[in-house]
Amino acid sequence: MTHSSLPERIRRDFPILSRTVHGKPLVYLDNAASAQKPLAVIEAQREYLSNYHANIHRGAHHLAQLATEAYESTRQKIANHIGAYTTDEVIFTAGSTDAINLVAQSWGRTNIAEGDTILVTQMEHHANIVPWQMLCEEKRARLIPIAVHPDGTLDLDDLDQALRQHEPKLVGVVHASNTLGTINPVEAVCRAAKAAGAITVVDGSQALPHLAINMQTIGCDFYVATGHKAYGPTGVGFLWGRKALLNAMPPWRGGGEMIHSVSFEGTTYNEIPHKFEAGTPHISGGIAFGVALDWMNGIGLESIHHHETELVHHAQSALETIPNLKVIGTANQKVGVVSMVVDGHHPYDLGTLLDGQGIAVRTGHHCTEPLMAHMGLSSGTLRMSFAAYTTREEIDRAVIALERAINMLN
Amino acid sequence: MTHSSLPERIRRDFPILSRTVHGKPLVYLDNAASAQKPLAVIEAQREYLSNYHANIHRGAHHLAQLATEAYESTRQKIANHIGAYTTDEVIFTAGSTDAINLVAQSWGRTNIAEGDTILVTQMEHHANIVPWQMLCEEKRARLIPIAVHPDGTLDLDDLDQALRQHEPKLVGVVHASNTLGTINPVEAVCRAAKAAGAITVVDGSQALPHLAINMQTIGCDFYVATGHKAYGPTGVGFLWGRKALLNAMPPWRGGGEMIHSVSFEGTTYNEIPHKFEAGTPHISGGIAFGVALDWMNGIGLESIHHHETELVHHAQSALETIPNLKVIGTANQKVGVVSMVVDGHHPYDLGTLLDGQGIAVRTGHHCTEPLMAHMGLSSGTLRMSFAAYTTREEIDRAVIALERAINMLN
Amino acid sequence: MSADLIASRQSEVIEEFSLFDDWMDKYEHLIELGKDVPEIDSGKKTDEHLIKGCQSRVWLAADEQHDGTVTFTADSDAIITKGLVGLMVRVLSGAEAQAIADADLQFLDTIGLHQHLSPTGSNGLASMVKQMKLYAAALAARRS
Amino acid sequence: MSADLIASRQSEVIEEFSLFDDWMDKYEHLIELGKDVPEIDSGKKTDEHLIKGCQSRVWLAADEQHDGTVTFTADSDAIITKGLVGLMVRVLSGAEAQAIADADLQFLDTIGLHQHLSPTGSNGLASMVKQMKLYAAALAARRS
Ligand SMILES: Cc1ncc(COP(=O)(O)O)c(C=O)c1O
Ligand SMILES: Cc1ncc(COP(=O)(O)O)c(C=O)c1O
Repeated sequence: MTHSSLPERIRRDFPILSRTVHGKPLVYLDNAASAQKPLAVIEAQREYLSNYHANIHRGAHHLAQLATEAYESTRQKIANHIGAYTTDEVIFTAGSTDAINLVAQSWGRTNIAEGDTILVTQMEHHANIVPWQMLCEEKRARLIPIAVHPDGTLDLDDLDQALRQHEPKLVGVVHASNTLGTINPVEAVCRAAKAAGAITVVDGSQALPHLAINMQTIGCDFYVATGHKAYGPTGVGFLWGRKALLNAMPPWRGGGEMIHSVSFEGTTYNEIPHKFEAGTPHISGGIAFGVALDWMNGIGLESIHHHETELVHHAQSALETIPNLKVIGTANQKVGVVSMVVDGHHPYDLGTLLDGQGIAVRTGHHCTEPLMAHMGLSSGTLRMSFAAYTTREEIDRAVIALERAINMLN
Repeated sequence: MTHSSLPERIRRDFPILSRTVHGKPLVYLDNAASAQKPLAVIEAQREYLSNYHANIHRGAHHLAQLATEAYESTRQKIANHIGAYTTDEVIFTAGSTDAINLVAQSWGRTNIAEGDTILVTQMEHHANIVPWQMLCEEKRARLIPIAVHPDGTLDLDDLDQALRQHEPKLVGVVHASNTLGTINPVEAVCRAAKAAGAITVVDGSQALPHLAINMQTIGCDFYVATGHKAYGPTGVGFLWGRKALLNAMPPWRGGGEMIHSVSFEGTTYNEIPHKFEAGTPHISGGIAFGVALDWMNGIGLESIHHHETELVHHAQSALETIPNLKVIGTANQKVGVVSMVVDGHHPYDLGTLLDGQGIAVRTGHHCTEPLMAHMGLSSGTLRMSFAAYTTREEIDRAVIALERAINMLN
Repeated sequence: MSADLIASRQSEVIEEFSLFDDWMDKYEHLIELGKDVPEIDSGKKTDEHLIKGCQSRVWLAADEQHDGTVTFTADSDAIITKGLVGLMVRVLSGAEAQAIADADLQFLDTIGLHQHLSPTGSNGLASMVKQMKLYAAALAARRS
Repeated sequence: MSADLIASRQSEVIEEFSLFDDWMDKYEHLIELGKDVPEIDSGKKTDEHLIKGCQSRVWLAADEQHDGTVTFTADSDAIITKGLVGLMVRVLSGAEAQAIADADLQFLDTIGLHQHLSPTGSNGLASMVKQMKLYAAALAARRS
């Protein structure tokens, strides 16, 4: 079976893909913002809510046990999927943003002091910038960006120099850029950062849907990802952290579940992972996230990555034929993201006119304003982003629609 | 139509209610932990995920607009439902716990200083204790409990005295107790607290499913609730706050959505409510939460409260006939919660044997350890809690099953 | 009366757009309108007049006239947004302050462009309309 | 060999419980077992020996014997939990440290009581088993 038949095999798993928009068949190329959900994921949520919903962990009754087992089995699946050393290193969060804030507020407020430096790359999503800015402001520490080359790859020399010059306490790096598609050499970054004595945080939001991820080979200290970009539900994600670090960190949110015992004289906290999981979690989301991982693994990350790489090449060569169009981010190693600008046309106009033709793309700064400023793209880019179910034909339709949009604007 | 026909009319809306547990028809009396979901709520999530899922707010394309409108319409529904002054006073959170932590971390860390006092009642859920304890520890402030009478009502004299003696900066009170059922006179508490110069936080987690709630009559400064106890999904809830307070508060979580503009030189934040809503939210949950509110309002909170009050009276008189059983929490004004202990029997044993008969109840401290300690109930209680769909017959079955359990243990 | 003026201008726009059933035709027209909107004076294309949507930027200048009416000029860096701000200016500019403050702007909804006016919209249009109304309300209050 | 000892005791318990299909009968038996578990010495019902589940409490005492085996005694304030800890003691007590550390405790699963052993369980049983194994592993390591 060839890889190009992948979408054929799986498109029928996605009910939304057969809908129309403005009377045209939907072409959904906004997967980096959020992927669509296979039936198995949708049904897992429905099944849970219809058949065994109950609050988890504390309940002795049967439904509570079923729900707890299903929810906790996702923790196990995540641990297996990312090669965690133990299951309790996996903390459920509301998403990547929530996970990074947990690290910044818990690890960061304990370990960052006045005068310290934090490095993050210039291509980070706001979620891996703003929590550190807020921390640095509180602690009078400094947040310093690592430069990005014009082709959208990380400037490793700048990283090396910054490590030497600033001796940072922490280095944050995105595994794959949501704006450029660039897959960063996170192993090398983590090795260099560790050698310089820094703790590392890898933002895997865009890696989880596209790449095999392994904590033991990446060598980071913290890794975060979010379910909804990986065919799972919104509102659920995870933080992975090294056990020793997690054990040493104070809790962040207080409430039920995260305590061992509470009294007004003094409260003691639960062990990891529960120490970081206050309150009733997004149970149906947690369960369905596990189903999404199963679904992805059923297809195989190999096949998905191979298929998406083909799509990126196909899209980039088709787009080359459009005059005045420039692809932004031309790294060799990319996930399924193609950003572009067209001279003289605002991405918002182009995106609106694509929408009118049923093509869903995203335009703007993609929550990476510093990157856009660094690249001199004040209006952002137009971004097409792919998933396992995206076809070459869809990309061809999008390219034709883009040509039409440009004609209308000329 | 009489109120007792309420369950008859609505039970078929709840698919789970026709299932069995250990071969016996399910009697679900754990509603204070989490309510079951009507079909409308389940279908709203399915429909969203099958038909118009997309990431919200930033997208210019059609699906993103549909999703944003649906999600934002829930904010409007919440605002209407609770009598908010304006819609932007409603902040989406991951639940009550998350909402209280937001207030503690954002308002609290800005406004609480060394030597300050915070008062909360002795009957608070851990979610309205631990975040304040963590804050007090950080700031060297004091957290002091307001006493509860043996019947489970709040000691208003103790409140008055504590207000005079400690001049607290903040008073936290649960609208309805999840362990006792007590409906607290939150209007009076807020009035007294305000007169003493304190900010008030009301935990409405158990009020939302049972009572009409109005910000303008309660007179609090912050109000929190969670969706899953009110027939909605888990992982979504809200914080309501007075606009002037919210505007003055710093953001808590950093990331996408909550910013106006980001650069390494300096970031500016968005306006409320978005300032407090970093990252991709639980979109399907937000949408379905609105449907849950519609569903409740379709039935009428009047009818629900009336029905549940009847159930509480029915249960309490039926339980009275069991020797050595004591109902814990006998306030006049209660939501559908009946806690009890049976002399000489551990609640865990009773709960386990009820489960064997298909009856789902909760046992233990119900995340109110300080209350249990205050009342000398170190093993907690057995709690039956009701919803709009609970019938008298279910309660009768539970009482018979409880008698059988006691017999088995004797 | 200015309220009637605003209403009749809205009807005019609605009629104009009723010629197009097709989504693309409608946008083609909007683009033409956008191209025809005169650029705002470069002196007014400053940060002071900038309304930052998260995607396109909008500049708005408001001038109070002696007779209590308000003249608006507006511009955008995106042509579709420019067409939309042009429509807003066409409907509101020259009306009395109070009428602007009170205006019920249904026409975008009627012609099927309401999504551009969503408060969480990214083009700056909603913020612009809010600012037009705030300006007019302040002016009306001052004069009364 | 101690591993065989543990295995055969598990089989014994499984056989004993196979008499009951009905959930309630099974629990009736568990309750009887719980009543028969001798109370732990009051000297051992101390905080030092306490394992706090979030609902029922468990006390566990472990004694190393000269021959390298471990004797356990256990108690709980809930009778069903007491029946369960009694079963664990019955299966493990008196076995060699290494065999305890390595024991694969399938029997609760087989007799349909595995939910009581879930790591997020609230009765303290899972924590107790963990502690039994840690104790035995430490002892075995010390002796080897
Ligand atoms: C009174 C009360 N407050 C707070 C909470 C916490 O709600 P959640 O777990 O949804 O955050 C609960 C429910 O567990 C509750 O009953
Ligand atoms: C690279 C990257 N990091 C972080 C995030 C934030 O994820 P979430 O919004 O689910 O928290 C995103 C997606 O928006 C992303 O693409």
